[in-house]
Amino acid sequence: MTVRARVTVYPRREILDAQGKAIAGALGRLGFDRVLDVRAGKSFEIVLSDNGGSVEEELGQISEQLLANTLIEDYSVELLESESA
Amino acid sequence: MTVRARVTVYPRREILDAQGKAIAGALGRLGFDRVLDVRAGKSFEIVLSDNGGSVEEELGQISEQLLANTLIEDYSVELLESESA
Amino acid sequence: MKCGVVVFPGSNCDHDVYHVLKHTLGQEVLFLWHGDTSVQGCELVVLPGGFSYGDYLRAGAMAVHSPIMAAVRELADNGGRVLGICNGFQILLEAGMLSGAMRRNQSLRFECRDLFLKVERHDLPFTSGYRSGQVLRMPIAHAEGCYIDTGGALDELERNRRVVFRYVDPEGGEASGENATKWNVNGSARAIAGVCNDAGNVLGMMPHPERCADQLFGNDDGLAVLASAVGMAADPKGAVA
Amino acid sequence: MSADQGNAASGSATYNEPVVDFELAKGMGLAEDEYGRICDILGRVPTYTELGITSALWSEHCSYKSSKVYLREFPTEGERVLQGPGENAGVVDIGNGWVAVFKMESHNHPSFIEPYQGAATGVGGILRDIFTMGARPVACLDALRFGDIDAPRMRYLIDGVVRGIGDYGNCVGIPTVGGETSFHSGYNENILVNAFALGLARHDGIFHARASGAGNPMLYAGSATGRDGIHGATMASESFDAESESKRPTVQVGDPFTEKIVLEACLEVMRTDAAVAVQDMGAAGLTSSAFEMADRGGVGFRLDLDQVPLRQPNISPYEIMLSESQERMLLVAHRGRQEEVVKIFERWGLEVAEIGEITGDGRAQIFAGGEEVANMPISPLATNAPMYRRPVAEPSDLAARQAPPEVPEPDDLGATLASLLDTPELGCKSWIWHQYDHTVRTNTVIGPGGDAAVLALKGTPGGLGLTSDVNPVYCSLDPATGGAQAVAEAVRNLACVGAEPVGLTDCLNFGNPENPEVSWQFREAVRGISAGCRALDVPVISGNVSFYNETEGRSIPPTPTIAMVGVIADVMNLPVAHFTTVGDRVLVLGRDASEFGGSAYLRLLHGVEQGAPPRVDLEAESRLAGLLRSLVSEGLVHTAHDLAEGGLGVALAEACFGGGLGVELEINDQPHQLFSETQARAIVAVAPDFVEQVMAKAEKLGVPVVEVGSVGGSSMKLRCDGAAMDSKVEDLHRIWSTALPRALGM
Ligand SMILES: Nc1ncnc2c1ncn2[C@@H]1O[C@H](COP(=O)(O)OP(=O)(O)O)[C@@H](O)[C@H]1O
Ligand SMILES: [Mg+2]
Repeated sequence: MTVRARVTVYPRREILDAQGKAIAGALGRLGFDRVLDVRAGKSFEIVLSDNGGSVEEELGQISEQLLANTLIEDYSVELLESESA
Repeated sequence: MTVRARVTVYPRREILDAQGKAIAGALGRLGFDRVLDVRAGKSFEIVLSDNGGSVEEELGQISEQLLANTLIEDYSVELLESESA
Repeated sequence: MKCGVVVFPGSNCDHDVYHVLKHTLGQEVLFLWHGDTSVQGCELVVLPGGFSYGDYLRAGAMAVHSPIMAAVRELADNGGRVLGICNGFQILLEAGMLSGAMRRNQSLRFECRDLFLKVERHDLPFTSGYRSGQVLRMPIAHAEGCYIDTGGALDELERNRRVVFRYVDPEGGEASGENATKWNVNGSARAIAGVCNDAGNVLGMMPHPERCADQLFGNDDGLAVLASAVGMAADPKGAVA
Repeated sequence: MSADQGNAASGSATYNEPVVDFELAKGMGLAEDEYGRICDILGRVPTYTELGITSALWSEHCSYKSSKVYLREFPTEGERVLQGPGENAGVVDIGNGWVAVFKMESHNHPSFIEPYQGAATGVGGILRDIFTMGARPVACLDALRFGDIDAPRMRYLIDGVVRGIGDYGNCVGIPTVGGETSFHSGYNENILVNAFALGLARHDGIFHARASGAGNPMLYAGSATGRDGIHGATMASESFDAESESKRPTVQVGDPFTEKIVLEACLEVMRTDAAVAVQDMGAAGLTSSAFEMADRGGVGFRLDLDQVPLRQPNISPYEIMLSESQERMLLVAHRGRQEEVVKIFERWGLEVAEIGEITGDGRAQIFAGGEEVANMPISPLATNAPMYRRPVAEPSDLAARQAPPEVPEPDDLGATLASLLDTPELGCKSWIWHQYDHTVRTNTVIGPGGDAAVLALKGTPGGLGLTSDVNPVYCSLDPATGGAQAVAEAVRNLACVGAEPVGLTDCLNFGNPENPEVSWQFREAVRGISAGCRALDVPVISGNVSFYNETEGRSIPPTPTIAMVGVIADVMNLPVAHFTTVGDRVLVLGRDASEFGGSAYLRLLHGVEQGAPPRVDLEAESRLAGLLRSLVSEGLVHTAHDLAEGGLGVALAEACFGGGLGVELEINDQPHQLFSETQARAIVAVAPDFVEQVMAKAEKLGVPVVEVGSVGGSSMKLRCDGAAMDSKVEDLHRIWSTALPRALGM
């Protein structure tokens, strides 16, 4: 059994997101006038073997220890699917 | 009315994902043995004004033109929520 | 002084720092492998610049978990000297040994050029060879050098005088307003270029002192950082004016 | 031709391979007689894998089949040359027991498709060529040709190429210390990305990619193999698994972090003597690395493709042999000592596998899934590789294009100079090189922005000068003159920092060689370069040819990029390209002949690209270079800057910018002559006390010299025959330094 999950990491709201701002600007210049705001973050798709332990908990640890710098970034975990091997 | 959506961009399956490979290696060294595979991509949260036009179509164009390099990346679009202003 | 330069996979300024410590300053220097678990009696450990693990996730994020880092932390806790330059600074932040975090440069590009620094603290083991307020010219070379922290933490940093270097214009004027994009190119909060810990024995800085430690390159403003760190600030080769 | 004596390989039954016939071979780019030749060599029809291997080895890129007949003309020998063309890179002796290893290579086509990855992998490839030779790479140059900035996709291409080069070199930690950048509509659909790298080694530390010793194991190290960049797209037959075809990425993706550790691990391996040969997997991947290594050593090999580390399952033998996945190395170790090699790679966290062994029979035997998928004699494949002397024809419009152009007088000197400086072509390129780490490794005495870059050699007083040059407009008007000019300009740039040339590498970028006019351009350019090399005494030690830079029948301007390296005895107190000292006297070396064919003045301000390019007087160049070198080594000049595009006017302005100092000059010329591009000229700034000495030296060496004014003030003040200008340096500088980013909109 394997589990596929996704961790999404975004700069925290109060942090200036220079990349998001630059993309929003570029979209404006390209004529996409409807775009009001863009935030740029990271997405990680992780496949884990499901050995019965809590997947969410493990992904939380992985995010805290490596994927996100929680001083400036928020993360969220989603389970996508389980598959039997 | 505004719409919030998310565009996720990943390197195409057959393309080398150097970042995902490096993260998987680091997780292994950290003792997260259950991790079988990691893919690293980008996530963009976009807020659009809902003027009645197709949001999905517009986000598709935005992704093709700016957010993703379709030669080496795949993208997917999710609508998150609508809000009245 | 016995000095160690840590080699992470992807470090690329390790030899540059080694060269200055050993050949310019005549110290005993050894390379410390990231997989080692001891600093082998070094009194000064330098975390050099480069792209540890490619900096593929966030600069410094993966190197923090190397076995050598526990020993580096222990050295710092015991009062030993730890200097992080560029990627080394990023690693110290990720390790929580210094406060704050790095974001990508506001230009969203790698920036390699000479900038100017004001010495805010000259009473540290790393800056005793400078005068307070002295203006130094020093090269930067990084993509993630925008130093940030929450507002409260920044105030505390200032209050505790943990800002060691600040980007300024060539005359020592504030790098703010119109001057900001030119002289604080990475967009660091309060133009911060280097910070220390409370005890003052751990310093992190984005500019590269080892790249301006020889008049051959028309600039030896950085030599005194390393000379001070090994207790040779009075050396006539230092940048002491 | 002798029939093959070995076993007949069977092809793979596991993979649904298409039937081999001439149609299939044609799809792989082989001509009919080439297909016949491979059947003769084997004495049978090749297997699918063998056909793929042959088409790769005999491709223009690997075999140089259209260029070889001309490249023989290059002088490749010299006292200092330890390795000329033929290895991964050339090697020259630079004294004190050190050698310099360098080469330049193109990555044009991949960069046009995907600029970031294309340019990045270009840097990765050239770095591997250097450390494969046992040398530690210490510097890069990049020569870039873009189209009009407003052409479709051009801003995207420029941004991507610059980021790609920067990110790769910066991460590996090799400084990019110089290069060149130009813009011309002829590159709108074919940009050029030429990457140069230089490494250093001790005299006895040079490593050759020459396999030997039957029974020695072959090791694979570095990244796993994927389906990257297999030249498969064009040749796919419908019956061949269409699915897998569409899965093949045409774009190779670089991993500079892996490159950095592969580099460190390989240099460490080479310091032991456990390895016999090391070769990177570049174009045509495992195929060319294994065949070249074996051919150089006159041996054979047996490969078991089941042992090759793969990024994903079910990659066919054909694909494994032709994959161009990046950051991979092939090594031959001494039997019994492979464990030492393996340990080093493992310590660096790299994948390493034994994939075969060297054999004594000169054959390539390749197995997969227990089947023999290829069995071919190696040497006949190399010695019987096709070679062509393609038809040549002088372009029919050449005479018309060389007709003398009309040269209008400038209305207003200051304004004219300002508008020249306001072009991306002549504007400052710092927007580009600020994105490149040019100071890492702490050897960079002079980085980007001068005439030639200067590297210090730690532990010695000496150093190296590096430069890259060519003027494609001159080359398109007269490729022989343009070729010679590129060599001469490189020598001149080196001379400005006191460097004596020791060798050059070239990257010959041309259109389709099957077009007789392109072949003519190629032949002429090679003739010009050879003449330049002979007259100025610079051997060609390595190089690269890039043909087929053509879209819909339109070829690029002929672009033979020259990168040259020189030695400097003492790098302390070198002159710089800008004015440093108020009161210095400004001298112009060389004499103007009012030449405007292909000049920046006519092209950028009047839209005219016509006329014979400036004459190249190689004797005069040699005298000027000799004079400059002796002025520098005797410490007689503060400033030395050669005249190039934009002539004296632009050179003087550039000299004002670096230090923000003005000049006051009186020149006995017509106003337009300020922009003439007559060659063999330079400006120097000299302390008043030394002027006489410098003049005397120039006279003695037969170099014309005039004193034109002095350094000082904050304006560029200039009077000539009936015109004058007085412009603030600060204003001109602002225009010049922002021209490129403004044009890019960045
Ligand atoms: N793509 C580039 N990368 C690095 N340096 C560059 C690049 N393009 C131009 N430069 C630098 O800008 C300066 C001016 O270039 P160029 O006008 O070609 O010089 P020259 O005419 O003397 O050959 C040189 O120092 C060169 O190294
Ligand atoms: Mg020049």
